[in-house]
Amino acid sequence: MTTVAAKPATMAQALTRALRDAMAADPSVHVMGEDVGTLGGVFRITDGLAEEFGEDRCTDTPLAEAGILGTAVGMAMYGLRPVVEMQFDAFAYPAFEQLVSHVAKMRNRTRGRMPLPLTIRIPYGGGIGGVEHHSDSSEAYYMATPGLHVVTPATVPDAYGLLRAAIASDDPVVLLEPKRLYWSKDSWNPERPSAVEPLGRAVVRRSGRSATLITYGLSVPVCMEAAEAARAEGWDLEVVDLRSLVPFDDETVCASVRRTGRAVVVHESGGFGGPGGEIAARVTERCFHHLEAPVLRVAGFDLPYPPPMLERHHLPGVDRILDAVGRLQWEAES
Amino acid sequence: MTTVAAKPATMAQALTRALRDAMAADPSVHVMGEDVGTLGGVFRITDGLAEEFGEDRCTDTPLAEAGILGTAVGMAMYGLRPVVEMQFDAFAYPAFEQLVSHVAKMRNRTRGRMPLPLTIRIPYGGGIGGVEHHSDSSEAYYMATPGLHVVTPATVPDAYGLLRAAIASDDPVVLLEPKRLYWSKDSWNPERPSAVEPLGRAVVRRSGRSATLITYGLSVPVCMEAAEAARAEGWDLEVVDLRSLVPFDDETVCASVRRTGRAVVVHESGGFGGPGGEIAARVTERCFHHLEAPVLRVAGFDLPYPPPMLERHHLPGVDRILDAVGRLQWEAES
Amino acid sequence: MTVMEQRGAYRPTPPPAWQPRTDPAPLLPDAEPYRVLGTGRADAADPELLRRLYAELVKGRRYNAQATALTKQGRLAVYPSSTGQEACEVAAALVLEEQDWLFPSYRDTLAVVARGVDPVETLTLLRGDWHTGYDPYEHRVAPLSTPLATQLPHAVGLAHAARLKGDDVVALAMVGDGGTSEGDFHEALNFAAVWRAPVVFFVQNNGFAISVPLAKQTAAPSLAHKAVGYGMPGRLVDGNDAAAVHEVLADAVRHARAGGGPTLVEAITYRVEAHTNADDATRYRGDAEVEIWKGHDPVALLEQELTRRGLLDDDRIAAVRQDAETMAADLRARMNQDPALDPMDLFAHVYAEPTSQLLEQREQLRAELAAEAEDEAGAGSGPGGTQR
Amino acid sequence: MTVMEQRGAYRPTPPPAWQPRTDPAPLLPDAEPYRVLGTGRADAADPELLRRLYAELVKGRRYNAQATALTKQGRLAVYPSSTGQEACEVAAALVLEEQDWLFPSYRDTLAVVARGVDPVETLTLLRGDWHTGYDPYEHRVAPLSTPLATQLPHAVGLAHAARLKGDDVVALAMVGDGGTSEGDFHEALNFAAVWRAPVVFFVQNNGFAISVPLAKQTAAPSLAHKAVGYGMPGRLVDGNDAAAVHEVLADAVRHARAGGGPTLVEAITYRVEAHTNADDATRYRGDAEVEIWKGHDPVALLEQELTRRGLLDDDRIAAVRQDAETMAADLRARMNQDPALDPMDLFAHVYAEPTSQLLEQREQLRAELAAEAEDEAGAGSGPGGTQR
Ligand SMILES: Cc1ncc(C[n+]2csc(CCOP(=O)(O)OP(=O)(O)O)c2C)c(N)n1
Ligand SMILES: Cc1ncc(C[n+]2csc(CCOP(=O)(O)OP(=O)(O)O)c2C)c(N)n1
Ligand SMILES: [Mg+2]
Ligand SMILES: [Mg+2]
Repeated sequence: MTTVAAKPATMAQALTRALRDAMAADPSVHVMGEDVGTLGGVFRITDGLAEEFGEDRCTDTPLAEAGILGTAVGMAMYGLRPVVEMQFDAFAYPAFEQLVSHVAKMRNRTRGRMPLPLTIRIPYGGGIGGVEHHSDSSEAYYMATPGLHVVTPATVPDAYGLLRAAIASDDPVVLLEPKRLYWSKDSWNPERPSAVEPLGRAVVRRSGRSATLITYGLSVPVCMEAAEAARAEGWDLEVVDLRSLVPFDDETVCASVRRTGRAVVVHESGGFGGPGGEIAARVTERCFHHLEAPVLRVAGFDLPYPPPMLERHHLPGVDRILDAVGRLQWEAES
Repeated sequence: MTTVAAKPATMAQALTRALRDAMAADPSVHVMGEDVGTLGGVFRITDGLAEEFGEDRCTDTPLAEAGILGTAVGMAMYGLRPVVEMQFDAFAYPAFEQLVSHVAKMRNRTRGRMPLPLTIRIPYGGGIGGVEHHSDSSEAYYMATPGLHVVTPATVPDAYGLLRAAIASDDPVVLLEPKRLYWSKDSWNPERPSAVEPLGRAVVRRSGRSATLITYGLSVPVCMEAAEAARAEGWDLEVVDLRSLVPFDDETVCASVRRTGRAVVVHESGGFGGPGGEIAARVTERCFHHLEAPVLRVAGFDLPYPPPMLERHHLPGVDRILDAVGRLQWEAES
Repeated sequence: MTVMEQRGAYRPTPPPAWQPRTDPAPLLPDAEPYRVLGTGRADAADPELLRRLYAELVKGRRYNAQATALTKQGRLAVYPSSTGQEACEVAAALVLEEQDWLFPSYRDTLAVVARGVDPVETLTLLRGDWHTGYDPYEHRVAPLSTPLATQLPHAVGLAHAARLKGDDVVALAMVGDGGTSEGDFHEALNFAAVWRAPVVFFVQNNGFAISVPLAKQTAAPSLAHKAVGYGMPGRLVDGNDAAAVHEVLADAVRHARAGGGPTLVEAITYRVEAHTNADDATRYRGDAEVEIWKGHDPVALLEQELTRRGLLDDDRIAAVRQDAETMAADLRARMNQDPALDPMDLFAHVYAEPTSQLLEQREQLRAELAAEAEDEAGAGSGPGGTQR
Repeated sequence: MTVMEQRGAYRPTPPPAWQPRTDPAPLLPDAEPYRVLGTGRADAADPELLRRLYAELVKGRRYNAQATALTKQGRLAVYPSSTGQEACEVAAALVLEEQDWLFPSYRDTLAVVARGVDPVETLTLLRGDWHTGYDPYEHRVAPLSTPLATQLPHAVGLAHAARLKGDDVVALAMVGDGGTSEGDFHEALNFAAVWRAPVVFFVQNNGFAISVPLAKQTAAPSLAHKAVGYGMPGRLVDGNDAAAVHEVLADAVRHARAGGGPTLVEAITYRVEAHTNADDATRYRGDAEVEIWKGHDPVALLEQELTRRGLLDDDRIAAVRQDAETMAADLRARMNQDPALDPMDLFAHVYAEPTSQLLEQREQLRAELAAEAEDEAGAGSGPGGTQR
């Protein structure tokens, strides 16, 4: 038995590999979207799939997102497992009615008889110097839509695991792909990919005792960096990577907050009406008497995503996170 | 000078009156949507307007919501003030891309040169025995979209005032009309309609000292009823009607919570990812040391809106509100 | 693969050698709606088919009347009647093979029933019970679609999937004249044509979208003319002529089954009743118009023809009507029973497995209901109970 | 008002008397793309117009090259070139009157520039600065639209509003072949036709939507054939023949101005460069195809014709090229200056008045920037500073 060493791989590679493995394992898995075939997608996540599995399994669709998702619904009704790529976050909006009124509701309105095993891949978030409509963080919309799973990886192995789990799920899953991290590398063995994660489990990325940073996707590396920097200030921060926004892993999150007594929620999406409100509220409901300070939020400003030359001011960075940690009423300690 | 007495009027009548007065006052106000002309709208809110102002001012459009909102954007670009009617909450979803990518952003992306004075009227919420897709509470989607104002009246005078203010605003306003309250009556003098409310102000509907119910729209009357019922339990509840979700009146809300020390957020929209998370989180951030208990939420369950025969189980009612009030850790008092 | 190797006839050579990808001429609909009854073509129609259509039309008319009556008795929350459109509804159902799929819009409960679905299950949504009473897979009927035109891409996807699997399945998708204005109509037809999916798009042009007449909906010569813009054939048919509708749909189904791709069929018909029982049609149209259309009634038309050809006698008419009455009586009786609903079902089908959040909420509701039941039991135990 | 009194020719009488609402025949596009240059029609073309078009084409070609070069120097974040499509871009701009409106898609910066907008302001979005550099009202040019086809209903609404106000305004809206698949395309054309809005829909069919060739986008005989389904005329034109594009668009603008309603124009052209500088076109198409199209170059075509008619001599060519170089040098120089951006502007235009939430956030950013500046100032004060 030869042992293959783990090598650095990018998140993009892991996603491609997940699609390939899923398609090889199950002939009912079909990839579809704009430019996913011949081109391999604008981010090359579907690279090589049309060649390997044929254009009927990896299909360049006409340019119409509602049509893409709507036909994928029909394919799922017939027992296929479509994996839809939305080219960018903001270009998923035309499919919103199909998503909310059908994808999210079909299982429920048919009392379980017509489940829709659909995966919807959406590259999201900013920090890539993109022009307008190419950097939205739209997770609040999906979180507020019961019937959808909403997950987002922050690491290379999770990208593989969550995508496999999404495709394997009998429910529709919105997989938010942190596009800024597509080219981030991790040590990962593509020959022995990590086990498929069950959807809905958060993970403690870094243990600490002073306070908990609750975060996901794009903001996980930023929080890890902030936790490192915080050591200089004498704070030992715990970082919880949610991985799944729906369902929400109350257990892992609350266990951490009960331990540390303080928490900051960090995400790139706009603050007002964003995921952080839900997270802060439910943590507070569940851990009120363990809290030394209110759960604070560090998020994007409440603006349309700004032009690239100004985006660094918008994005939650290490300083802003440390600033929030500093406002966690440490005076009370002494 | 003759004095006209205030008489009972329905919210529907007040809305119709607001449209008529706005159209009479300003020839650039145009009403458009499905069935708004000859029929006067399925809820008759636009009744008589086509007759009075002509079909060019109150227009039956083709059946296409993205087209309705998209053409309204163009009309607003040319200096008109379109008032768009979406027939039901769930039928606004086809227009989501126009709403998020253009309506909400146009002022910002043109640096203020191309404001869009648009009003989007959306009847929302359940409790009317409607079949699927006719009872959604979609405010979370709009709240999470910077650039939109989001308002919702709970009383007859507010319906008039907020609609006039929305039309007068130079920004796009989503006016969520609580369809279950269309036929609720208030004493109101249509000959001397209330002053146009400025957008963004909450109001204390009932003063109390024990705890604050923070609510809006459809849930305001339910909270008022709950506050009455709570007297029997010895609780004196304050009820804050937000009226405007965006912008949010932190001042009024926090003043109340600081006074009472306890709060419950009540709305019909699903709890997870719903408006209550934002509200609870921001109140907690601002009033932490005044809170005797975590801010609790009473909301719809996290389901696709249920069929009419089961909707009463879904809707937040008096009992569920009182139950939440009971969980506000009163033991700590004694 | 470069564009030159693509299927289809697109040529990247510059315009001097430009060629249309398909010849538009055969795609254009006839200038007049196709008719059979009352024309020379009637004699060629299969008597058995005509008789079957007749029986279904009569039953369909009765079904519409019964369902409307149920709204008055509060047994249906709302009912959009297809009275006057029975020929379309019935033909759409009868034209399909068992393995085919029907994609109805919210008005098409009659087509669903004619396909074999239990009328009570068909009306489950409209009575306010669970959303879709019937199992879509039992008779291969998609759930009734309320958001207009959104069912059309579903039909395309399903038909496409079946074709990829090598199955002999055709999908017939129904939509109203108003629904053709939605973006989903456009996208569905385009996908279907590009994929050559075995779909038939069936538009019932009944003159109105609630109150909005066709003239405010489109300026097209006909809705069938939209077909040419997608590269599929368009057919125009008299929607009150059951034989004609059946023939045109059968042609389209055969064409799809043979791999010829989709067809757009427009049937010219009329909504004789108001939009639903909640609508007041007098606000937007006059009686005179309705009367004209009643003079071109689908049931009467077919009855006339059958009688002319000696295919129908009084006995047969009586038998057909008796069948319809039996169906109506059964429907009435069963709809008069309150359905048994379990509030706990609210949480059962949101996901394959309820999330921990839903489990919490289920427990909350369970506790509330238990407390309620206790209160009631107490109250029910007479004046000595715990009544407050 | 009943349906019978509606405008339009819809007749509620039953099918026996059915009439199409408009005659479809005149709506159908020519079988071949319309051409002028190199045909007998060329002699009739106005020499002044041809010369003007030529000068703009040369400038446009140079502009495209310069903008592409700026991406390599990191001065533009991204540039979607219209090289090969200059005839369409330039004709679209030149055909409009001052009071008319242009609705460009993201690729149409050349049309915007040709309409008179400062090239630096036109490229503001693409350089990563504020979203729309130019004031839309100054030259009546809507912001470049990135979400495909969404600008089309805007054009319809604006044109409709102008008509309601009695103003003489035509809107010309540009979209790509890929964009015609979106629901917004369908809805916009339908609204325009029903409202008889003075709009010209101008599709540049350049063969690709990023990597997706037309054959995967549509099965229609031509995109212009879609017009008939809306009841508007469709026109097909050789998009590399500037004289032909100008003539066809001018006809359509005139028709709209006269109250005749919208027209759909499809220009057959080719995207010679990759989708954007970030795209690798070799992944989906071969050089041979590109070469064929380079043989039908819009600039060369017009130059040939002008030379043949003796309307162009070497001096004139040199002068035109000099003009183009001057424009390019100016563009280069000005794009090489860093724009001055104020982060506080982030909060200035979200609403007419910033909300209290935005004011709080603005203060937060202001404080952060002040702290940063202080740090830097400290750092800048040399080794004795507060550098950490
Ligand atoms: C997306 C969407 N918008 C609006 C509605 C509300 N609505 C229900 S039926 C109807 C009219 C439909 O007209 P048509 O398509 O002609 O079908 P018909 O009712 O005539 O059968 C409207 C506007 C809806 N159901 N879905
Ligand atoms: C709604 C939407 N979906 C997807 C995209 C991403 N996208 C940008 S350009 C493009 C291709 C456009 O093709 P076409 O309309 O033919 O215009 P061209 O690029 O050829 O000028 C795509 C898919 C987008 N901008 N908007
Ligand atoms: Mg209709
Ligand atoms: Mg193109």
